[in-house]
Amino acid sequence: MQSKSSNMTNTIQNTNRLAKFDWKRYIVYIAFVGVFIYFSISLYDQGFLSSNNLLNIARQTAMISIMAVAMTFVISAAEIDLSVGSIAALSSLTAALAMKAGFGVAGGIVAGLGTGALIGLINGILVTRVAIPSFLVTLGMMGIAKGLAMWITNTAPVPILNKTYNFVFGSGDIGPVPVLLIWTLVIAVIGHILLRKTAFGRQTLATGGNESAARFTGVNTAKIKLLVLVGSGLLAGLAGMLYAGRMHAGRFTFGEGDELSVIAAVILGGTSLFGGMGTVIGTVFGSLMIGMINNGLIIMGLDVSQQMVVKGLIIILAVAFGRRTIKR
Amino acid sequence: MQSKSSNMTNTIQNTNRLAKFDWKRYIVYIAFVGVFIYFSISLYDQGFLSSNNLLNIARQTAMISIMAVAMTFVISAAEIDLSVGSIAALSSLTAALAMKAGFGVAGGIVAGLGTGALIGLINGILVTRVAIPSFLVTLGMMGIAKGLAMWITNTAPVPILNKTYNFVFGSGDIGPVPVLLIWTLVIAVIGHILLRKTAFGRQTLATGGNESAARFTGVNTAKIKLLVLVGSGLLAGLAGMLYAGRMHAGRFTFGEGDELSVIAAVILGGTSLFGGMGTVIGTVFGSLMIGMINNGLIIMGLDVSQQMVVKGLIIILAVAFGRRTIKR
Amino acid sequence: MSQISKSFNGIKVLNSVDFELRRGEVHALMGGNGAGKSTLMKILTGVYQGDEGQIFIDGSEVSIQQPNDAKENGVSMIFQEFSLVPTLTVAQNIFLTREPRNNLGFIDEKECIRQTEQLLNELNVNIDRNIPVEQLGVGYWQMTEIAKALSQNTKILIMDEPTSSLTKNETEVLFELIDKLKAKGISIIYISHRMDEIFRICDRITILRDGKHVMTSPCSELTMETVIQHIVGGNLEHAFEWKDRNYQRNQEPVLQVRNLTSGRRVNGVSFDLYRGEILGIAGLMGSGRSEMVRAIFGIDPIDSGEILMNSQKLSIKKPEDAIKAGIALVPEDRRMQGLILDHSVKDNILLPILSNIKKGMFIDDAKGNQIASEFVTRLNIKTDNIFKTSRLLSGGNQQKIVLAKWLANSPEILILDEPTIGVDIGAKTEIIEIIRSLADSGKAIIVISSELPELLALSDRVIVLNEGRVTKEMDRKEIASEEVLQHAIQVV
Amino acid sequence: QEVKTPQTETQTKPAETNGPLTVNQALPDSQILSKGPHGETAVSAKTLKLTEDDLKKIKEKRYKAAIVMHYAGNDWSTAQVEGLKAAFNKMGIEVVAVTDAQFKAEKQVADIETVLAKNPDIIVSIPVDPVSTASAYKKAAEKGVKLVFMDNTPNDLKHGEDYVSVVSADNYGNGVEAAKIMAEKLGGKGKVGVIFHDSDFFVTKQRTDAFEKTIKEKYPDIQIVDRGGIIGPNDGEKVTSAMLTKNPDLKGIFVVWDVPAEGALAAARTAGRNDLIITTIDLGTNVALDIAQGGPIKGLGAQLPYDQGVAEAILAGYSLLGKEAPAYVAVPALRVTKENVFEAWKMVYNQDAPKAVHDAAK
Ligand SMILES: Nc1ncnc2c1ncn2[C@@H]1O[C@H](COP(=O)(O)OP(=O)(O)OP(=O)(O)O)[C@@H](O)[C@H]1O
Ligand SMILES: Nc1ncnc2c1ncn2[C@@H]1O[C@H](COP(=O)(O)OP(=O)(O)OP(=O)(O)O)[C@@H](O)[C@H]1O
Ligand SMILES: [Mg+2]
Ligand SMILES: [Mg+2]
Repeated sequence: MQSKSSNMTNTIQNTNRLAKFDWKRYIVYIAFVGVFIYFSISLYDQGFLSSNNLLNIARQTAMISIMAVAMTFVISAAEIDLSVGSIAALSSLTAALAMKAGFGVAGGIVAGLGTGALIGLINGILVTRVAIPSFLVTLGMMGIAKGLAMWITNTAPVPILNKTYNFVFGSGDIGPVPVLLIWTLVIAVIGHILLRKTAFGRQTLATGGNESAARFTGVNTAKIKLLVLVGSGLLAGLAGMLYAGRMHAGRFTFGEGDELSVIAAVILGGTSLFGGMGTVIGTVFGSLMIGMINNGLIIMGLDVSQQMVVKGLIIILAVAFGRRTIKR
Repeated sequence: MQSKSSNMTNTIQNTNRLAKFDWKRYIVYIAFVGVFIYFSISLYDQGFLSSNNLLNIARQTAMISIMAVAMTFVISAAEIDLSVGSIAALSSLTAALAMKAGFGVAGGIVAGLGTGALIGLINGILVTRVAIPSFLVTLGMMGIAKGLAMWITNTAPVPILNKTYNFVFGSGDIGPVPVLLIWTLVIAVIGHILLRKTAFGRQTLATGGNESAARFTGVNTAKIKLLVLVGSGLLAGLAGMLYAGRMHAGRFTFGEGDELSVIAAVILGGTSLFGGMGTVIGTVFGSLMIGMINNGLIIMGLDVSQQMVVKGLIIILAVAFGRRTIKR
Repeated sequence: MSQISKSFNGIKVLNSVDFELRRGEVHALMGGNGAGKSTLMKILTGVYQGDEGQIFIDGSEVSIQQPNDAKENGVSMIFQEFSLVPTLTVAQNIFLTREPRNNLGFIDEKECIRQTEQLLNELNVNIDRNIPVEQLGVGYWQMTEIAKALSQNTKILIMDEPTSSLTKNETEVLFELIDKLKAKGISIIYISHRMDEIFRICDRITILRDGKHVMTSPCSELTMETVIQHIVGGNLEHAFEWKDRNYQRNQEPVLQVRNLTSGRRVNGVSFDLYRGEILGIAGLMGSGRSEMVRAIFGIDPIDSGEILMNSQKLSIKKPEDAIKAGIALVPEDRRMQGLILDHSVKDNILLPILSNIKKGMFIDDAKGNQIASEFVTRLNIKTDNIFKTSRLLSGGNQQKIVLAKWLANSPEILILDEPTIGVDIGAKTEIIEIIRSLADSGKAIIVISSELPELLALSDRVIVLNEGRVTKEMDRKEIASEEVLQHAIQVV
Repeated sequence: QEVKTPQTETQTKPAETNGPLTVNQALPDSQILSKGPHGETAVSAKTLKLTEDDLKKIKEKRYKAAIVMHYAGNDWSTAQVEGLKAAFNKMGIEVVAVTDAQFKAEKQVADIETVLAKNPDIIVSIPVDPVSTASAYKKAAEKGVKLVFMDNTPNDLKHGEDYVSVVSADNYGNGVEAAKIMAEKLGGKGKVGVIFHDSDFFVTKQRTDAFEKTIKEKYPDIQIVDRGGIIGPNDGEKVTSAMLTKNPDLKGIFVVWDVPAEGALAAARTAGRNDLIITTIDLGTNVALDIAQGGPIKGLGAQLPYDQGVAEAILAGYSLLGKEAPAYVAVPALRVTKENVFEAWKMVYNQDAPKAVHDAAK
């Protein structure tokens, strides 16, 4: 809730305006590099830098990154989606159930993505047609999707035995490269191009920047909002399928609490919580940074409680450090 | 993330503007009454209407309500505080430890409230002086406070044997009235008056409505933001103390996930997530409504999964119903 | 447009209005603040839908339900409240929804910037194209808005007070462009409160009053007096006449500014201000006028130089300090800096004086209502009641709220940055009167205005700013005519 | 701090290994009722042993171990980890990481991957979910890491090939104890409610099954009239309150573990139902306190996490030495009531009960 204010401050304090603005955008990269260097040095002999470990970080953050790419659009359009974690859980199950029922990999894909897109569509319709704040719609949907996920199998996990599925959606490596990394890259590149290079991206930013101005200019803001919410549902569905492929099972707890990590990745990346400004690349780095911190602190051998404290401190200090640099 | 957009929409779709605005403010009351009537009828013979059960609802929602009153100010000022749940946990422990160390009830109060206020102050300083978005500051602080709460006693709970403390801060009844209800009412009344009747409240709304304009008008927006965050920390500390008094112990899991319930209560009550508009009474009803739904659904004997689905549906439908009424 | 009516919440703001526009003409639409001009035009552009009435374009009836319908019919508009997205750059705003594409179908950013450059060159302005527009001043917003409208292929171009934040130079450029468009057969509806402009460029005039059509006739058949008469519905004293006022300039000044430097646009400004004086500040767009007063008011940090009030050095770090010292600033940008648009008229007016209307710890609501109502009446703010959301008021009436805010506070030194943007001629006269009487009561006043007649009518003394420096200081008596001042502004 | 003199006590003292390493031989010899995850019959943990010789051999190799927990925020986990650390310390094995998946299967998989970067020789772990974490454990097994499990094994992993052994508390037995205490205190009749864990979690299911089955089969005059599901430790109060509202004549409530039982206690207090009989499983500080002062919590079946941890460490030692390890080892159930609460505490946590509990008993 603050880009707004810092925009305002910018409007007010005009000195070094440009410099300030640019730094702000790069904070996440500076912080990322800083944290990386720190861990590389301090955990050098503990395997942090081993390619396997680095790939692990990529694997572990893939689902958050993918959902965060879609969330970048949602937040850029000044909406929010709290239901992503629950959608992932439900999709992991519908995909697993479809395959269990004999519909094969294709069936699994249709079921998983379909679940996500459908819920996203319902979110979108409620936000645009019934005009309920997206915070409330998706909060409600978070409970509904989670409840459904618990209901359909009575909280039991559903194993996935299909090797192809498990390979493509989570567990496989192509050469040394995990498929999860490939998924992340593909989604990030598409997201980046969509946001920066297409009319849709531009109009998403316009909708979030000033909805009425965007409407006056002929942007169909309702359509934009609907689309970003469908997109968010769809990618949450994909994330759920990746959880399923990685874990060889669907389960109702997958993605629990992910909404906060996803939003954190987006904000850390430099997207404004008030809409109108967004960056997909920043988002991905935000997500990677969170994943890297999680990984590094475990390797350090800290207790969970210590990990939580240190992780909190790093997030705050990383951003504070970035800000400080500005002022010079 | 939507009052903004709906304001905008208002500017465009002009019909029944004022009527719309007024209705919107009352949605939570309509929904509250509707849900209440529904449960009263359907759960008549299951004790829903028994005074004891109604008082239970008040008891169970007290901590959320109290934190939500403070959060109303935070959100009205266009900031956010994600650390409230963790602060409550930590305060429950510091209060319990202070009493265990022999500082008596007064020591417990100072420790509990002091913990909350101190963390709130740190949040405030980071937001106003270092200019980090409050979302990130309080997200980091959420981890730090939770980690500390786990750390200080190595996740063990700390029993509170002081009868006076337990009576005043949670378990007592004065005549038929639970102290928790009294706490809620006192805080709500103070909050309401502060927001509606004092310069501080007006300036909080102004800060959230347009920070730049507020500054041009001589509002010390940094001070306002600092104060609302300190207030939020302080009341989260109080909530933690109430958890402790109610459970006769401090524990690091208290308040887990409360931040979302608190924000939901505020938004449901009609406060804009984008700042500038807030209502304390609405917030309290939002909180009561959530508590009532939880209670009613458990009495109904639904499974947890079913409860989640139905609760999600009620939140969405309640608001949608309110919106529909408008259009007529 | 025929028999257009429109009500908001049961209050009629347009009452069976007829309006006719001929091909290739410049048609002025005039009327007091809140007369319904903007609303009528918004119906034409699909922002609002009329309750009654029909719209014909080229003889056939059209249905305009939303902005896109208007676009398809070749209607575009420069909105009074601006339709720019603050987080996008100038170029991105200008081409929103119509971005040039490359072969792959992606947005061609380079082409976008190139075309923007061309447009801006045509308009003869130099704006930084790569920063979000929220970081630009109002004048630049207005130029961007104009560029955006011009870049569209239109048959009908509506300009809702396009020059309100522009100085003479930019206005001249715009007029040249209007002439070119006219020659191309494009029809223009021109809304303005500046009389001289209307007579310079318009072919016909339509006047609205209280949502009703009053008259339409060719410009040549009208005089300024008759137009004013129709607008205000009565006679008006000659407003823009300068009155020689008496005040003591041999006393010590209330405010002394010495070598003030702040940011890139204020480079060592010095001047004095005396009790009872109205000091005018003139300059081109971008000359640093606004920045100078922002630094004095504590919004921008002061890099060097000092400010003395009653010979005491002031340390102003934030607006609060300035306000405590008795300085008030009416900012130039009412949307971003002046108003909390989603708050009521009353809440906006009372915001700076909350501490004055306390009863014990609490705000005295009755007193607040009374003060707010008083100013609504005094400044003739057209609103249903004092609880109406400011966003819903007409542009001129919003500006009056900004003024009311600071008049209510009665400071020692009042700084007004473009105080009458968008205010109608009647209200402008009243405001000028109020400013004069404030000065007469011993307050010191600084006025920035791009509207030279107004500046000349008010000021006892004028200083000219150029690139952040004072290049000329003139006593009002030395300024024989507008041209003299205009010349002083332009000569470096 | 006296709640838990943390790891320090046992850890900082360097391994002064006089004598063999076994679990506490004072544990009850009660019959173990639980069956292993694959229906195996239990071997008592008391039979496990590493001789001084064994220990010396292990120490020479300077092995590394990682502990991968499902959740670290309760007394059970803390005590278990302490038992593990203490035993590993005696074996000269360095504990390189302790992770907490916070009940999230996907986090556990990430944790396993991450600790593998440190090349541990042993991983002691409790799977959040046997289905979805299986592949990650499989990966660890393939790397040659010795796996010892607590409570449950991941699907498709085979004893002897993929993992060493699984050690659990006698959860079924504890459920039976809770039922027996309930029945005794009720005098064999009355209406009771059950608060169960509404989640597909092996351990908590076993307990609830045991409680319900024992009541139904052994005590025909006790009726289970209401069941309420919870999904987290903070839900106990709300569900109990609602249950008491609906069933004013309820005499007893079984709560599936101790933390929600504290919520049930608060609810009983609020409703003025100090006569309510609550039984549960696991000996936490606050329930111990209530038992000691004769409150509504009348008794519980306790697990013995500290010794469970020691047993797991010993089994890891077996596999390092190439010794045959039994497929399923269990630590007996421990019945705790007011009468034996202090001794029980000592047995569960390997230290004295906190002062507060002692005070409460006075
Ligand atoms: N959306 C709205 N809801 C309610 N009232 C409105 C709305 N829009 C305009 N009004 C009212 O309609 C009246 C006419 O407004 P309009 O903006 O058309 O005036 P205008 O002639 O453009 O005035 P100005 O010269 O000040 O810009 C005003 O009284 C205004 O308060
Ligand atoms: N060429 C420019 N490109 C971009 N921004 C500019 C440019 N010139 C000025 N600005 C910005 O616009 C804002 C207002 O400055 P502006 O030049 O309008 O002040 P001014 O001298 O008072 O003129 P005016 O009275 O027209 O506002 C400032 O924030 C300034 O930094
Ligand atoms: Mg207008
Ligand atoms: Mg200016």
